[in-house]
Amino acid sequence: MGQRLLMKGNEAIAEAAIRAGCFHYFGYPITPQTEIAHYMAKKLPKVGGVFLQAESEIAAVNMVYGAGSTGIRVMTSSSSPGISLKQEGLSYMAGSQVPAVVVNIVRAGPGLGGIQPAQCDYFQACKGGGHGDYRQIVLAPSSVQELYELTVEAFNLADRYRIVVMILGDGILGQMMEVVEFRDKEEIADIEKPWAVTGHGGKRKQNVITSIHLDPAVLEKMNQNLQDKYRLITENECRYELYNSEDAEVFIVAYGTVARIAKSIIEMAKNEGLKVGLIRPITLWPFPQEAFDKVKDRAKAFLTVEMSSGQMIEDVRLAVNGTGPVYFHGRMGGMVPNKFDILAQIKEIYSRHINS
Amino acid sequence: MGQRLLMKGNEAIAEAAIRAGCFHYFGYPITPQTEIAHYMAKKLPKVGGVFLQAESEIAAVNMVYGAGSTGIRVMTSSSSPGISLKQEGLSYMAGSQVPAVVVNIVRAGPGLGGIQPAQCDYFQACKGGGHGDYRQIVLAPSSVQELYELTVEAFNLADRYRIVVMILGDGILGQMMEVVEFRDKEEIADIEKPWAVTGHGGKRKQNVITSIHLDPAVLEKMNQNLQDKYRLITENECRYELYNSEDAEVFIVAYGTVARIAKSIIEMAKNEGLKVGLIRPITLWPFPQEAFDKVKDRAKAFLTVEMSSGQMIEDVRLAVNGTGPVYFHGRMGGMVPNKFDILAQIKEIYSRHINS
Amino acid sequence: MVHEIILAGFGGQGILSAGRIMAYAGMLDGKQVSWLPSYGPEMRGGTANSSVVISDKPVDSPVLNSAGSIIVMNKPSLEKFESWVDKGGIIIIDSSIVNKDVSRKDIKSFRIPATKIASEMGNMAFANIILLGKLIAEKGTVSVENFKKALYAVLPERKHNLIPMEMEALKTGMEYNEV
Amino acid sequence: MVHEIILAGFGGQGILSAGRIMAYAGMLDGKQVSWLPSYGPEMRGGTANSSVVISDKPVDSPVLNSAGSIIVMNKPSLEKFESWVDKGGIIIIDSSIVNKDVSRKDIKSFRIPATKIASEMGNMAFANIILLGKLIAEKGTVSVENFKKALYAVLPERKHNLIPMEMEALKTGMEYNEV
Amino acid sequence: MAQVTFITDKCKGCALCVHACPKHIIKMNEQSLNEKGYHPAEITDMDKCIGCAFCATICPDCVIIVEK
Amino acid sequence: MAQVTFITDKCKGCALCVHACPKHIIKMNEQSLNEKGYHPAEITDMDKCIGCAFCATICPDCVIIVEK
Amino acid sequence: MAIIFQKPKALKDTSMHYCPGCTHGIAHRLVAEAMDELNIEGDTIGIASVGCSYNSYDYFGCDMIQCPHGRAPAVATGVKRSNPDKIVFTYQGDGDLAAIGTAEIIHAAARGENITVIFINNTIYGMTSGQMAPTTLLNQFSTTTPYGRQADLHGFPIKVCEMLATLEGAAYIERVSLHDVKHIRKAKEAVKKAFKVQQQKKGFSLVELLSTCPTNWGLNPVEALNRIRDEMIPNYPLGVFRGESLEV
Amino acid sequence: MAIIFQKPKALKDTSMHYCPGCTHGIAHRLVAEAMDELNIEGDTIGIASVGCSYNSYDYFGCDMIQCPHGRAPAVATGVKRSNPDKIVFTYQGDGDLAAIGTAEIIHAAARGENITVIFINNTIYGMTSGQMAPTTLLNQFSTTTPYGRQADLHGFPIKVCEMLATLEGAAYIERVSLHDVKHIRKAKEAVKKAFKVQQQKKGFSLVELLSTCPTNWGLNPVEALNRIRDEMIPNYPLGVFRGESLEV
Ligand SMILES: Cc1ncc(C[n+]2csc(CCOP(=O)(O)OP(=O)(O)O)c2C)c(N)n1
Ligand SMILES: Cc1ncc(C[n+]2csc(CCOP(=O)(O)OP(=O)(O)O)c2C)c(N)n1
Ligand code: SF4
Ligand code: SF4
Ligand code: SF4
Ligand code: SF4
Ligand code: SF4
Ligand code: SF4
Ligand SMILES: [Mg+2]
Ligand SMILES: [Mg+2]
Repeated sequence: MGQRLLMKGNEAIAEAAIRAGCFHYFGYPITPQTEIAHYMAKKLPKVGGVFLQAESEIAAVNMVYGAGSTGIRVMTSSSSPGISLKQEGLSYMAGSQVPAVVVNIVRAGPGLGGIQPAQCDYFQACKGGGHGDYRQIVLAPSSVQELYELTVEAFNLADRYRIVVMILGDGILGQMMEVVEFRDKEEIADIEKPWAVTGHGGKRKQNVITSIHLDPAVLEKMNQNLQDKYRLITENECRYELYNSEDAEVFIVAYGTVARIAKSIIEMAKNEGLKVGLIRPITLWPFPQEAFDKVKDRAKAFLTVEMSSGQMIEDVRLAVNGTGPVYFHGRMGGMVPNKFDILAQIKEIYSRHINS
Repeated sequence: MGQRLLMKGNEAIAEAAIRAGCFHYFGYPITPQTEIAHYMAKKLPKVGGVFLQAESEIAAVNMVYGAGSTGIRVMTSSSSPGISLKQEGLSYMAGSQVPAVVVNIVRAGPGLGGIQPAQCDYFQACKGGGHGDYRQIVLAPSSVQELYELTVEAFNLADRYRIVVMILGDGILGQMMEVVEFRDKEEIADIEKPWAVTGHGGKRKQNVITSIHLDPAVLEKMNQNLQDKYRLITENECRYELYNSEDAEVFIVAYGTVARIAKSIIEMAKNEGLKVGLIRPITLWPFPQEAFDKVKDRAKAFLTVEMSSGQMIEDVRLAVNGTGPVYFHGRMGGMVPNKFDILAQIKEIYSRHINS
Repeated sequence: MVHEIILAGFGGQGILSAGRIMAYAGMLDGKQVSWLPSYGPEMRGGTANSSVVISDKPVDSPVLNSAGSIIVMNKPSLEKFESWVDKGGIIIIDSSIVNKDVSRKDIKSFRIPATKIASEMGNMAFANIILLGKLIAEKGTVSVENFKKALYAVLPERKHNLIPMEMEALKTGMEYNEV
Repeated sequence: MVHEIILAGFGGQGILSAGRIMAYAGMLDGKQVSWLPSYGPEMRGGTANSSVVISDKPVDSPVLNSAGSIIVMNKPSLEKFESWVDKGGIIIIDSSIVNKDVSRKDIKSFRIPATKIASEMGNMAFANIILLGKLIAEKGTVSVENFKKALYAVLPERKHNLIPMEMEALKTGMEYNEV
Repeated sequence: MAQVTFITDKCKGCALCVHACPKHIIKMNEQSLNEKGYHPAEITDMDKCIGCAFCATICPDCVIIVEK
Repeated sequence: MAQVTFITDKCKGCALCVHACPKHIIKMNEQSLNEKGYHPAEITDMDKCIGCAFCATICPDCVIIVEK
Repeated sequence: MAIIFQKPKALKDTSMHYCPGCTHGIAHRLVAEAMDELNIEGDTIGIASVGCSYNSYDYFGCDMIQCPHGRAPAVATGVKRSNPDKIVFTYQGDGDLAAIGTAEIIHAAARGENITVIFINNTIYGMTSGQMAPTTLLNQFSTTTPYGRQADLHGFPIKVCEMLATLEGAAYIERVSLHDVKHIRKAKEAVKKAFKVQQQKKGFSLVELLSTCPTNWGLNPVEALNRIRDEMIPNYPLGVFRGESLEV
Repeated sequence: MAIIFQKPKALKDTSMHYCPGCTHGIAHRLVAEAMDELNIEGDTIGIASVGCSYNSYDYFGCDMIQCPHGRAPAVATGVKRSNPDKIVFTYQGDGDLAAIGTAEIIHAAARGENITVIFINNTIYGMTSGQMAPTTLLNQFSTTTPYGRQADLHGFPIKVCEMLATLEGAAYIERVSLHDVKHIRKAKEAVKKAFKVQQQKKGFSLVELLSTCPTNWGLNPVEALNRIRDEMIPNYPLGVFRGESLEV
């Protein structure tokens, strides 16, 4: 391990991207993630890279589409309303298999909403904000250290699978400072990109990046290839953390910032003699079914905690598939779940399913 | 019943909207729904209405936002890529509770994709294409007659709940001609809109349409109100058709065009002694749980058929909640499910779960 | 009784309007009908087709995977749709454009030089009507009376003066016998 | 040992940087730390606050619903945060700006006219440091030595010449006793 | 004779009025803080006021009322 | 002496070449249909051709090759 | 004694959240004064955009809609087309109008949409803490041009009035400044004229107000006004770009 | 005998899908000829937009990207900024460039993005069957102006070259026509010049080609060319709007 720095989450993302070999950033300002752009604007010119403030989020995502089509590592970042505007572009990138990393530091919605932290873009990120049958890998870090590590990983995944990888954070993660320890050198997947459009130089056949196929049979085939790739990713890339899971009876399911709060609740619960574990999905798509399979025998109930009205809970219910009750605790609008409230709910669950 | 006409689906939507008192249409051309705009461009000026071709889908949805904010009935229509561009606007309309009707005549994606029919925008329509915790009512007609009737109903629902109602069709529904029978007079819900911005005229307090609340407690409250409304809609507005359900053992679940194909399969199956029923959700959101509850006791298996890689199937699995196997048959890219293929799959399901 | 019909050819040969006229006539006959065009840019220059269903019962699916009657007005369409004809069904071919014949033995095929005949009548655009004539003669899909009414309903007013000629073309098609 | 600290006041009073300095010093002390600002437009003109956690174990949640130590530099912040102080915890108030006192009896409160003292020292911007001095004196949150190093790390270079004065201010705060 | 009135609690201490006044009779009160936390502007010599309303015209916060 | 060659199967029968030719030696062949289904353009009197390439310049489909 | 200057009625009593010395407050007052003087507040629908003025409905008394970033002209179009007899205005910053909202403003102008646009050019994104705007001057520092705006990297400033003046639908386009009393008084006339143009159904009107952002410029409010005079006006010349001879 | 005219090498053999007589084919050839003559096909990355030319990569031999409707200039920017030594061009219709893509073209020009834009103005949305474009002439019929384009309802045509000419970043802007051989030859020079401007890193270049859409205009191909001459050119005057004196 190398340098230790006290760093804002947003800055850690930017620094991680540069360390991962991403020297091109296109973005449009929006709170609470603008520090990513500020950092890039300062640093990239110094390493021969390009920071460009686009005229809009739509232009930004399309610049990313163009740059990514040429085979370089490229990133954009935004927050909820801005990410909505990028949906068409993301669908195009999925269809033409252009790799890139997209950061969404989620704020409370809907509409202009607020700028406080939220997790209400889970559906958009994991199900389908854009049109068509496509997926993107969604990573949910829960500390500044993990923001750094998963950002580096995101670029490797993007290149390996020719896919968009979204980092789904929230305002707390973006704005907080923590100590982050940087590796001396990043492991950068060395992936050939024979498909990239870089000018054929008379040396190879024309490369074309496209997503349109007017013949439905051809378009279906293209979609089948995508689905095959998605299956492969689901098999290989599910990530999650099981915490205090050995003898737990009730499992909190939470990601990102909320998972941290969950950990403090688990401590509190222990003191009250309650056996509470945590399933923390790190990949939200693919959703880590395996984690649920592992605890199915001992889990008496699940409690999904989200800063939303209940979105991940659908994936939790699909993963549990009726084998146990799934409860929900949610806060919205930028409110952060309160550990005392959650503890109270756990006690209630205990009394209904375990101590009764 | 009144006039009988042989009409294209797209034209039926446009005519229905006018009959429902929608005299303002803002849109941007895209295949396969452009006939809606052509019809409006011809008819609206003759009834004192406004047809305006916007500079983009984003402008169109925001014109709808503006017009809807003044309390009038207003509509826009598009197809998949165009609907992706409208997501930010739809999230705003949800946040500030502006009613409107939005038509998506889905084409195959992702990206520019193709222009043939598809159902691959189910997730986007029903889960969350835009950012934030919001919902829109999603209606899935399966004939030109129903396109007409549900379009009229869409305006009533939109006004009643101050919500966006999306009509989710596909290229087949939009392009096909069928006989449609118009009522002599539409039942138009007569709903007061004291919230509309029309100029206070010095006679009442200022009205404001907004979705931003920087105080998270206020924004949470606003979100809770939305969630309350969504619950109410879920209780009151689920619509579905049960077809051949009395003694069926295997249920096809399908909507829109695909549900029609399902009906011909059910006939074919009957001839082979197979008892196949159909659950046809008409509201995709709220998803009609009740239909599943009604058949739970006799259903041995479900077969979800979609023109997608499998999107509604998640809602079907959530509705079935592990009480029975849920199979899938999907076509993508503009390919339409073939009844012989589906029949073969039903036979296989029969042999696995019923005749074994 | 269900009539499933596919019409296919080049864009510009009146493939789509031929289908609409049939559907309209079917409606006037009191039947349930559907008409579904292929659509989009491939129409221009490329091939076009439309599917018509005329039925006593509500039409389940407007999308056909096969049909009892198929009319083809160019070679690619013959190649594409020959296998779609139901066993015992018919295929009607504009032989002035398609020089190939069908190879299947389990269907009935008719070759009519419709474009040539229409040209001789003074308007190439009648070719589709001639072919429809044959279809009606063979299958009784719709009544001639309502076919005429359908022409008035479907064609734009500026073309109504041509309708007597079109009815003439229909008759020619109905009475045409291969030589 | 876990120190949970909230600092709150007007934007412009150095609320955010005070928090960062504490977090940085905690890191130098070898602790696990987190710092979380309130952010966004309400900072301007409105109130700002930041939460700092300094702990021997990994910091679970950077989001505080309560804290052992709270520093307030304006009236709205006192009103908002008085109830957040843990039982037995402390609240430190800039009494030159906030004329109200706390009503709770289960916490310790300190009133220091920090802005006034700072003005007298020639720079109103030292007020936050004076209050931190009191916090460190009462709670031993971080070492004075690392606090100084933190100043060098967190403040922009052009302000480094002020650091001796700031350390002076810190001492003043540490030694301040209510009269 | 003119009269200017400052709604002191609305003042944000920007001093634009100070610079706009042709008579140089407005100054910032460094002693007091208003409820927003700013040093408000105040008039030093009302008699010299000519009621030109320059101060009020440039004040971004409608702090100043001018009478004449 | 000049020579123009039509790649007849690429022709879409638009007749732009017919109108562009200063020598009026191109006409549409109404008798034949190419594989695209169009009446192709053809030259009527090659000897009159001056090799100006007007026809080729206006042809949107690169049907025409001109030699001289 | 009579009141010769006070808060216009169309501005509410609510104290504004803008930074000390920010000219957004002056611009608000000018719009409210126009509403008062033309007696149109009750018939007016304002469109708040996204920028520091996102909540201008807390200050203006008329009915208002808050809308997505950059889309105010489209929202205004929807309002006006369905309520042609109401007065509709947008209030937009330079990021909102000249960056993300470029297409919307140009097409509203090209359509000759009968609305009034109040355009605040402060050469910066105020709300999001000082990023480059399309109007940021060459060599100006911002959080996204930390080494100053360079033509070769960041392009040239866009002159909105000059660009819109090429569109036939634009009836009245003027650039004014808020840097001193004289110019504020001139600005007031321009704002009022823009509303009158709309009242008389003459088409699209836009007034660009050269404004300050002391906070993100790193200047005190007085220095900020001077910057308008010394740096902005030379680059953004004041004057009428369309509708010079328009009688209202 | 020597070949004096044949298909340029940078155009593939594939037969094009455009309607009979559509000048998209001519425009393609001009671009390919420029690539041939400057010998840049191997270094060129083309950006296909959404319109009838959505699949121009089936015809051009260079590497290409198909991109979302209107966003070609942004995609081109992404390509060029990461590959400054490659030649990048977009090929866009008037719906694509002047409606949905307004913001992207203006900002690419304002940034002086070193790319070349081939802009096909046929006063209509060809691909989607003949709707009004921003460039549709007054009184012109289209499927969305079935009673003719009216200024008061649908606004005025946008003159793209004139508008972009107000931007300092634009190095070379010219409008040419494809309606006869003489003008096609002139157009060819303009297209070539635009690429040369890019080769010499002088900044943004755009050539507007007045084009036909016989299908949606309801005219035969010859009548369509005449319409350019008789109706379009009077409204869209030919000439250089920026970079008149640019030496390349
Ligand atoms: C779609 C979207 N993108 C970005 C933002 C973030 N944002 C809010 S205000 C703003 C810029 C405001 O600048 P300007 O329009 O110049 O107004 P000012 O604050 O300077 O008055 C931005 C980028 C947003 N809210 N929505
Ligand atoms: C986001 C989006 N909106 C709309 C469309 C539909 N669409 C395809 S091409 C086109 C217009 C093309 O017109 P133009 O750019 O003038 O090109 P032309 O066909 O005339 O060459 C439109 C609106 C689309 N594909 N994507
Ligand atoms: S009215 Fe004029 S003279 Fe009087 S205080 Fe104001 S600016 Fe000064
Ligand atoms: S201009 Fe207004 S806000 Fe500024 S100091 Fe003067 S009175 Fe106060
Ligand atoms: S080269 Fe000239 S003369 Fe010869 S055919 Fe072509 S246009 Fe006519
Ligand atoms: S211009 Fe070309 S395509 Fe048109 S008729 Fe002549 S040869 Fe054929
Ligand atoms: S940030 Fe700038 S524009 Fe926004 S209120 Fe403050 S000074 Fe005004
Ligand atoms: S539709 Fe128009 S623009 Fe498109 S290919 Fe046909 S003629 Fe050309
Ligand atoms: Mg600004
Ligand atoms: Mg066009």
